[in-house]
This record gives sequence, structure tokens and C-alpha cells, in this order.
Amino acid sequence: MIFSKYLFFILSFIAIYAALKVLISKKPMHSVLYLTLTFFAIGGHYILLNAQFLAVVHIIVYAGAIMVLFIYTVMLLNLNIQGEFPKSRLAKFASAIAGGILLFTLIAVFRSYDLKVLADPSLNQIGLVKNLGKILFQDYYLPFELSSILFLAAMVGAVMLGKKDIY
Amino acid sequence: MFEYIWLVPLFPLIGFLVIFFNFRRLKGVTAGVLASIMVFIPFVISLFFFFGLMNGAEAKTVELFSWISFNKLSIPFSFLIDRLSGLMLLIVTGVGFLIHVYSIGYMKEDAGFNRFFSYMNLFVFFMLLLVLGSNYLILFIGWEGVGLCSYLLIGFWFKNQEFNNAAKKAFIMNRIGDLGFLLALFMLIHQFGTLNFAEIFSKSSAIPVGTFSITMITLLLFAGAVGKSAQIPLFTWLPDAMAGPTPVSALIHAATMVTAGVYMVARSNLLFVLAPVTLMTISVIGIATALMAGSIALFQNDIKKILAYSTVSQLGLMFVALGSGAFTGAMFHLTTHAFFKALLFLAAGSVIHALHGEQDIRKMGGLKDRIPVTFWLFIIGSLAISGIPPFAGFFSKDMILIGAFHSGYVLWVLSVAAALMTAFYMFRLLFIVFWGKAAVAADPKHPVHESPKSMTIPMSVLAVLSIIGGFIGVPALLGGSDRIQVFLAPLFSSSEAFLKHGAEVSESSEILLMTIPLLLILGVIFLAWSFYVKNRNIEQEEPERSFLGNLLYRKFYVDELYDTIVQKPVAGLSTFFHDTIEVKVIDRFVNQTGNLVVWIGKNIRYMQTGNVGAYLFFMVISIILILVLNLFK
Amino acid sequence: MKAIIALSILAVLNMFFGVRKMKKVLLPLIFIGLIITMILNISDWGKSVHYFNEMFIADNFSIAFSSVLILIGILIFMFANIYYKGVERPLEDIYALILFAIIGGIVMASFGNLILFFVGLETLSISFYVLAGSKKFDIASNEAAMKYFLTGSFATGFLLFGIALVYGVSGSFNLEAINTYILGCNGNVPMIFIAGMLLIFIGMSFKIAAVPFHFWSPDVYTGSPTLITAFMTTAGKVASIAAFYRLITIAFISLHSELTTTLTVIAVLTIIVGNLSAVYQDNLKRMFAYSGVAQSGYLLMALIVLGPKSAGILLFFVLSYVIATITAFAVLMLIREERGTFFIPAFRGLAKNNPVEAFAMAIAMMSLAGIPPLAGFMAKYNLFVLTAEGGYTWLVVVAVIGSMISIYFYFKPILASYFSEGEPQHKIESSVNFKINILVLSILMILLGFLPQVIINLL
Amino acid sequence: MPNLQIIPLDYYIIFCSALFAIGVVGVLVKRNALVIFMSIELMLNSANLLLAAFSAYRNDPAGQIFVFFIMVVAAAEVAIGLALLVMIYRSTHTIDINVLNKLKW
Repeated sequence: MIFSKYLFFILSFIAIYAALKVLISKKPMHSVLYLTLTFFAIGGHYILLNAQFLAVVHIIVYAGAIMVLFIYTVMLLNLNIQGEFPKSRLAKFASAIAGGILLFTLIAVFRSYDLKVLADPSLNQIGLVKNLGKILFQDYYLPFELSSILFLAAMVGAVMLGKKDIY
Repeated sequence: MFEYIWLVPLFPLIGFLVIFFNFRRLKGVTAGVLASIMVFIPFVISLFFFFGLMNGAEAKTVELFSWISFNKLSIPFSFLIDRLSGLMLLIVTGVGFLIHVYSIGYMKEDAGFNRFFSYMNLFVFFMLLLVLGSNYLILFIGWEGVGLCSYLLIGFWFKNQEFNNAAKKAFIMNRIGDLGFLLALFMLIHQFGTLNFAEIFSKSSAIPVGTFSITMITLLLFAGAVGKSAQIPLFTWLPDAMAGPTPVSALIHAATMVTAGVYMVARSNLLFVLAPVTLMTISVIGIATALMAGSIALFQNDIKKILAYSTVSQLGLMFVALGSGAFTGAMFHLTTHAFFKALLFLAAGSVIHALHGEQDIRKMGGLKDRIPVTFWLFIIGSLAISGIPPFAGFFSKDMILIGAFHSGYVLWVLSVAAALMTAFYMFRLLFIVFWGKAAVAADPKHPVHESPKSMTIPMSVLAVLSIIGGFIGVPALLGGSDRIQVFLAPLFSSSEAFLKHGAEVSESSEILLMTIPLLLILGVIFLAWSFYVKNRNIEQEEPERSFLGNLLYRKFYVDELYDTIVQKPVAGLSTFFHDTIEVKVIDRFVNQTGNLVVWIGKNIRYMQTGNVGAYLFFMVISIILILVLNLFK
Repeated sequence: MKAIIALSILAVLNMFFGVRKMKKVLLPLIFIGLIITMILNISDWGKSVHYFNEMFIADNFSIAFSSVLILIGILIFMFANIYYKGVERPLEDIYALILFAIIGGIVMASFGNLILFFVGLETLSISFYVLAGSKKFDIASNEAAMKYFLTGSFATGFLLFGIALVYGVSGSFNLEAINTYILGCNGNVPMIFIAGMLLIFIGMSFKIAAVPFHFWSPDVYTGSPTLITAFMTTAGKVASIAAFYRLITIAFISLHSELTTTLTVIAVLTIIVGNLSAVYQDNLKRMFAYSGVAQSGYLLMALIVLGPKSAGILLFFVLSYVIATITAFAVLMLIREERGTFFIPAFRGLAKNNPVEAFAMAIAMMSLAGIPPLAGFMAKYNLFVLTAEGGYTWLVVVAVIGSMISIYFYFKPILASYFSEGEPQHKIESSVNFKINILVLSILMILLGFLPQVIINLL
Repeated sequence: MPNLQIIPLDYYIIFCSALFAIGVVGVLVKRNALVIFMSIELMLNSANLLLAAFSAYRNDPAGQIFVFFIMVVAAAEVAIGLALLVMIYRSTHTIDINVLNKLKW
């Protein structure tokens, strides 16, 4: 299983590198593409965790739907030619420091506690569609139904914002 | 019969609602008559109650409905009718009714006639709530309510910006006091777990004298009283409050609302006697207020301002009485003061009415023969307030002075000085206004006229009360039976034990204590007479003269002597108190507090930069702070 | 539960009629629907039903707060025709979003599981984002929506991370199970769990606009369409505080003592900053935004001292706040419609020409300021007593000082309408219906001031 | 019996924290609303992965269900966010968040 450890590091490296590139890139289109790369890497992590269903949904929803929406917006508004809106160096520096402190705080918190590993993810079957589906439609039926209301709200909202009436 | 006590506040409330919601529809004096009736009925009921109490009916708490109840704390909406509230009830409804009637005549031509009466009825309602409440919360609600009405009525003629400012000032100052009151309430809950008078007072008897928490509670309660009853340092709103119509000044700023502080302290006497420090503070603040306001009143020229400062001064005397443990004396003076100060205000209103709004006494004069009824009424009021026997003020002031004497000679001497000032400024006012020549030529278009019957009759009733009102408290020395002392004894007797008295006053020294001030007062009246009638020495706005010129101008050497030895220093002091202490220090302090808040408000809003990036950054910083501070202790 | 189903059907029906351009049917339909919803909602009173594997708990607390939310809906739709006076379109989408937001709010008041909590929260938030921007060609509305969205989804990120941590340690999303886990730790709760809990609380503090997470609220409330502002300040606050209360009392009750310091500091800051910032505002809408921040501070006080009565007091506070705020906003909308401004001078001489409106406004403002004997006073009073009993005297002192300051700005419109000099503005025509509505609300505010026990003892 | 072969859970936590922090820094550092959205998506994704990891190591499916719901919400949020972005663009012709400064003080 050494292989999976290597895979973890490779995927993590790709994800973090791409995530940083999202921030560093000057053109929105590049950011979008790097973000897609990050999403693929995270999808890889899901597979590594034996969560196949999530991996598939993740790729479909994020890479397939959300990123397409982003790309669409970039092209629709022709954002690539707008270029950067640079923040002052001080603001950038302060932000990086703040993020760094946040990271250290979180890691320090985690380090203080020995998380118990109860199961080997490569062996359990919970991530399979069959298992998840059963639970989703038994125990988590109500939030599932409610998420349809959420989608309806989002849909109505998006349509309303797109229309050209005053109200 | 006390079960029907809820009828008493109900009528003014109905009156308020009816007038308020129909104030376009009611024509003529309907609203005034209606409002007066709505105060008269409670008055009649109160009379019944009062006689019931006189005949020994037991005090009773009437619970209307359960209002707030926690597991431990329960505050019913209930009224307490006992001898103290019975007396107050009578004053509020009785004097209130007379002033309502008077206002019908006084306000007749005002466009806001209906609005005025709706506020007046609302005021009476809240005042009754204040007086009748059986716990501090209802008292507080009444307390806030009368404050609100006072605010509405001071700003009644809101077209004038100055009046508006006066209203605002009254409001802010009262708020400062109320803050103390409110904190006292929370401390009371903390200490006793209840706000009911009966429970608190029964529990308080177990507490030793001088505990810190009781001292704090009483000091905070007193802070509330300072705001409401216009004592140092929160007294400056009352003179400014004279911007309102005169009946308002009579009802709210002389007879009832401003005495609420005195009532509250008297009601809580069992708490206050447990805190000697507070009692001393009350005495000191009371006497300081009495002297300061009295000396300011000496040389004011606005008729209503003089009366206002006089009210502040008399309230100071009442607090002196409270501070020295003479609770009966304070309540007695409160009662008689309600009569004669209301009378004086109404009479002043009548003068103003006769002169079509003139308030500067230097422009008056010689009104003696032109408005004789008002003149005689004014004389009665002045004699009563100055403490000339057998008028009401004599007896009540005597009781206060004896109370002060028990606390020490110094307090007594200072109280007598305050009483002397009272006599001087009242007679100065009287002589300037009614004697001498008319300062303004009679305007043929607006002749000076006597007020209508609806105004003079209530005044006459008050005048009668000012004459005979004192007889409820004639001391044993003069062959009376001191009925008020006996009447209120059930309320104050248990606190007597806590007060340490000085030596018992012998009969002969009591006579001395009574006669010395009286003689001095008569002397002061004579002084005023020689100043303002004999020599007619009124500082008109005249050209500046050199000292030499002044000497030549004033031919009488005696005058000069008075001038330099008595008048100049006193006038200087008077100006100093008014211009420096009141205007510069206290007003400025109050204004600065307000300005500070506004200034902070103005600047703190710049935190809201409008930039989302900044908002997000603040959020992250706060999150990190919260995490770090909580996790790495 | 029944309420959610009824509301969903109502929203869909509403959109159906809207698409058919049957404008006249919409508002009556919604009224009837909301009243039916209210009845259905109350019919579960006292039963304490647990739905779907402890997902949704319809206990008295959740029913009471759901009823307040439905009441908000009724009041908002009552005044909707004033705000959207000249609009031709049926506006079914805006109405539907308001209904969706109420559904989200009801879920937030009744969840028994963090998954449902999250879905409810997001239903509410997404509806709010869109509603804030519903005046599409008004740049202020655009800006409000964008600011709300950016800050809101950022806060959601933290909230989610917190939930993930809590789940990682305790192993469940069920509130009771989380509490069982904490009890099982015997006072030795791992730091990572506390970090997660704090992050959840930070997310909630954001939603109720507590300092220092309040920055979005003044801008969003100022920029949004006025009717929506009235809806968001009330519904958002009620739903969020209900959810916050549920989280604290069910899941994290055993760790409550760990939290009180943080909560107290936040409450104090919120009261001070909210009240002080409002002092200088002459724009009434913005003043309301800041004063709403201050009110959140008072709400937080109820979470600091948890007694048997704190739920009832919270309910009473929320109810009095809702009624007063919506009344004030109704008058404000009317004035804005006529005079085109939210600034104080627009109120000049209102008492003379529109006595009913001026009266209602005065009562509402006095209730918000806490002048006895109105509802707002009783609410604050009970809350302060509760806090004082819990031993937080200095917090009460701060709160009392805060409400003293608040009188200054709450009285500005009253002063302008009753006491200001200068030429009074012309009369504003308003329908009898409107007058009756605001009068009824004013009377309710007065009545509630005398009968706080009726509400407080419900819970 | 601990399996030495499997990836320690700590790794996932640290990785997710890093991703989360990068998202936060992205939100703070950027002025382009679109990139800020993307950074927020990063934050959500790190929470997702964390939940999935916890779920897998605890053998408890609830966490993965939650991830599913977060994806639902994220999709809805992005739809709304981009609609708002287009709306803003229509009126200001830019997606720089610093132009959103009309409402202040």
C-alpha cells in the first residue's frame, strides 16, 4: 500500500499547486482551468478514500457543471481582457499572514489530538452507490427533498436576476 | 371598597384615549370639560378612600393580574392603597382637577387645545400609576410615563426651537437619573428577589445598617429622584421646562411630577434608614440645592423662572427633611407646597394672561388695582410659601426645620437661610409686579383684564387650601394634634428606630425654633418692601455708570450700604450660580456627554468602509482572534 | 413539517398563477395559504413530533418560532402592495422567494441534525441573496446583493469547516448524539472539537450580524429594496437566533460555560457598536440596519444566561422586535413612496397630516427603544432581569446604557413628526386598509406590553 | 488493529487545512469577484474532502451524505453568484469588488 501513499502525495501536490496557481494567475481563464485541475485532484482523493460515488458526483458537478458555468461567464462577459485588479502590496502581505496564522492555528489544534482511526478506508464499502443510496433515501430523505426546494429557489432566483424587468 | 381602586387610573386613561382619537372632531371646550370630568371622578373616589383610611381602614394590595413571573421572581400588576398613596392620590386628583378646570380658560384660544388635554389626562394616568403601584416596576413605568408626558407638554408649542431644546434637555437629564433607578431595580432583584414593596421592606428589616449593597441601592434610587425632582446636579432642566404652558408648569413642574422623587424616597423609607451614608448625601444635596436655587431666584426677572427656581429650592428643603429622617415633614411640605405653588403658578399664569404673554417682571407693575382677584390670590400664595402663620407653609416648614435641627445646628441654620431667601424673592416678585407704576403704557387694543371665572375659581379653591391646608399638621405646642403625623405614623414609625436623634428638643427651645425664623422672615419681607416699594429699586436696563456717577445717582447712603454689603455679593453669588455653575458647568457637562456620544457615533461609522475586501479581512482577523484566545489559554 | 409542505405547495401554486399572469389572485392566495400554514403549524402544538429519524423536531420551541416566521410572512405580504405599487408584473418570483426563505427559516428553527440545519440555512441565505438584488437596475441593490453573497458564502465556508471538525471528532450530525459525545468526554473535550464548535458559532454570529461579523448588514440592509430589508432583518434574525439557540441548548449545552466569555464579549461589542453607529445616521433605513445590529446583541444576551424561561423571553423579544420593525418599515415605505427619501426631514409634520401613521411610527420606535409600558420595554426588561439573575450585572449595565443611547436615534423620527418646526410637508394619501393594519399592530405592541406572561409562559 | 499501510488521517487534515487556508487567502487577496468565488469553492471543497475523509475513517456514511448536500448547495450558490455577477457587470461593466463602495458609513 505504499503506492497509495505516493498517490496521496502526488494528488495533494497537484491540488495545492493548482490552488496556488488559481490565485497567482493574472487571467481569469487560467484561474478557472487551474481550479478544474484542483477539482480533478480532489476527485482522485475521493477515489483514494474509496468513495467512488462522491468521486463521480464531484467530477460531474464541479468539473462538469460548476466549472462550465465559470468558463461560460468568463467568455460571456469577456473577462479575460479586463486583466487584474491589483491589491496593494501591504494588503497582499497582510492577507498572506492572516491565512498563514489561520493555517498554523488549525494545524496546532489538530496536532494536539490523536484522532482515532476506526476503519481502513480501502476496505469499507460505505462509499458505494448502493450503500449511500439506501441511507440517503431512508435516513436522509427529508434533507434530500428539501434540497429540491433549495434548487427551486436558486433556479427562480437565477431566472429572475437574468430578466430585464426593473423588479 | 378598595377593590375598585383600578377605577381611579382608568378614567384618565379613557379620557386620554377618547380625546386623542377624536382630536379633530371635538369642538370648542368639549375636550377640556371631558378631561376635567375624567379627573374629577377619580378625585371623588379618592375622597372616599381617603376617609376610609382616616377611619382606620387597613392598607390593601389589590392584584389585578399576574404580570411577570419567573420561577423565583414574580411581579403582579397590583395597586397598593395605604395612607401614603391615599394622600398622594388626593393631591394628584384634587390639584389635577383644579388645574384642568383652570386650563379650560387658559388654553381656550390655543390651536392645540384638544391635544393639550389628551396629554394632560395621560399625565394624570401615569402619575396615578406611579403613586398606586405596589412594586418598583409599576412605579418605574409611571415614572417613565410622567417623564414622557412632561416632555410632550414642555415641547407643546413646538414651533419654537428653544422650547424644543428645553424639552430635549429635560428628557436627557431625566434619563440620566432613570439609569440610576433602573440599575437600582436590578440590584433590588438581585438582593431581594422581588420588587414588591411589602416583601422588600419586610426582608430589609433583617439587614444590618450600613451594608454596602443597600447603600448602593439607595444611592442609585436617589439618583433617580435627583433627576426627577431636579436636584443638584440635574436641576437645570426644570427652569428651562417653563417653556411649556403655565398650567403644565403648575401641575407637572410644581405640584405632582417633580415631587415623585420625594414620594419614592418616603415610600422606601425603610431602605433608606438602613443607609446612613445615603441619608447624609440626601441632606447635603438637598440643602445645597435649596440654597443655590434660592439664591439664583433672588435676581431673576422672568416670573415663571423665579417660581421654577423656587420650586427647586422647596424640593431641596423636602430632601433635607428626608435626609434628616423627618419623612412626615417632607410629605407634609409636599402637600402644602402642592397647594400654594400650584396657586402661585396659576396666579402667575393669570398675570401673564392679563398682560398677553409678558413674562418679564420689570415690564409689569401697578397691577394691584387692575387685576385685584389675582393680586389677592397671589398675596395668599406668597404668604403661604414664605411661612407666615397661619398659612399652610408655616406649619410644614416648621416641621422641616425642626427635623433639620435634630440633625444638627448647621443644617438648621442653612435651612433657615433658604427659607429667608424664599421670603425675599417671593415678596420681591410680589412688590415689583403689583405695586408701583405700570411699566408699560396700557395698550388700548389689548386692555389688561381680569381672568375669566373658570380660571379664578380653581385658584380661589387652591387659595383656601393654602390657608387651611396647614391645619392638618398643627404641632402640639400650638394646641394642635398634629394629625398628619398620626395619619402617616404606620408608614414611618418602624423606621424611627433606626434614626438616632440628638437631644430631645425642649418646649421652650421649640418656641425659639419657631419664632426666630418667623421674625427673620418678617424682617426680610420688610427689606424687600423697602427695596421695591418704598424706593422702587428695580434694575431696568439702564446705561452703564461709573462708580462715582452711581454714587451720585443713588442719593441714599443707606441704599449704597445695602447695595455693597448685601445686594452686590448676593447678586454676585446669584449670577455666579446661574451663569457659571448652571450654564457653564452643569449644562455643559450634560451637553458634552451628548456630544461625546454623537462624536463617537460619527467616527465609529467610518469602520464601515464600504469595501468588501476590508470586511472580509476584519472577519478573518476576528475569527483567528476568537480561535486563538479560546484554544490556547 | 406540515407547514413546510403547505408552504412549498403555496409557493408552487403562486408561481403557477404568476406565470398565467393572474396578478389579482396572487396576494389573496398567499394570505389564505399563509393562514392555513399557520393553523397547520399550530396544530402540532404540544405533541413534540420527531420526523424522519430525528431530522426534524416539531417541539413547542420550533413551532413557536415557526409561527413567528409565518407571521412575518403575513405582515410582509400585508405591506407588499404598498412597496410594489406601480409594478405591472405579477412578481410571483419575488413572492416565491420570500416563501422559500420562510421554509428555510422554519427548517432552521426545527432541525435535529446538522445536515438539515445546513440545508435550511442555505435555502434561507440563497433566497436572501437573490431578494437583496431583486431591484435589478438599482446599483445599490446590486451592490447589496453582491456584498451579501460574498461575505455570506465566505462565512458558510467557515461554518462548514466547523461542522466537519465537529463531525470528525464526535462522529455524528445528530444534535443529541453530539451532546452524548461531549458528556462521554468527562470534561476533557478535545481542542479540535472546540475549534469546530467555535467555527459554527462564528457562522451563526455572522448570520445574526453580531460584531465583529456585522459588517455586511448595514450595507446590505441599506441597499436592498425596503420591503426586502424589512423581511431580512426580521426573518433572518428570528431564524438564525432560533437555530443558534437550538445548537447551544441541545448540542453544546454541556460546553456552555466554555462559551460564555466569548459570547459575552461579542454581545457587549454588538450592543455598543450597533447603538453608537446608529446615533449619527440620518438615513432611517441605515439607522435601522445599525439598530438591528444592536438588537442582535440583546438577543445574544438570552444565549448567555440559559434559564428555564430564556426560550420564552427570547420568543417575546423576537415577537416584539418583529412587530415594531415591520410597522416602522411600513410607514417608512409609505413615506419613501411619496417623498422619495429615507432621511429624517421627510417626517416633518407627519403628525399633523397623517396622525395615524405618525402614531404608529411613534409607538413602534418607542417600543424598539424600550419605553415602558410597550412590548419592547417588557422584552428588554425581562431579558435584563434574566441576565442580572444569572450574575452578569455588568453586562446588564452595558445593555442599559446601550438602550439609553438608542433612545437618541429612535426618537429622531418622532421628534421630526411631532415637534419639528418649518413648513410641514403635504399630506400622504394612504388607504384605510393600511391605516387599520398599522393601528392594529400598534395596539398589539401596547397590549403585549401588558401581557408579556402570555407569550413568555408558552415555552 | 492499526494498519500501518494506510494513509494517516492527519495527512488529510493537514492537506485540507492547507487548501482551506489557500481559499481564505484567495478571498482576501483578490479583487476579481470571479476569482473570489473560485476561492470560496476551494474552501467548500476542502471541507468536503475533510468530511469524506472522516467518514471513510470512521466507517460512517453520514459524512459522505453531507458532502453530497454540500455539492448541491455549492451548485446552487454558484448559479446565484454568477447570476449576480452578470447583473453587476451589466450596471458597472466591471467585476472588481472595489467598485462596490457606494454603500458605506
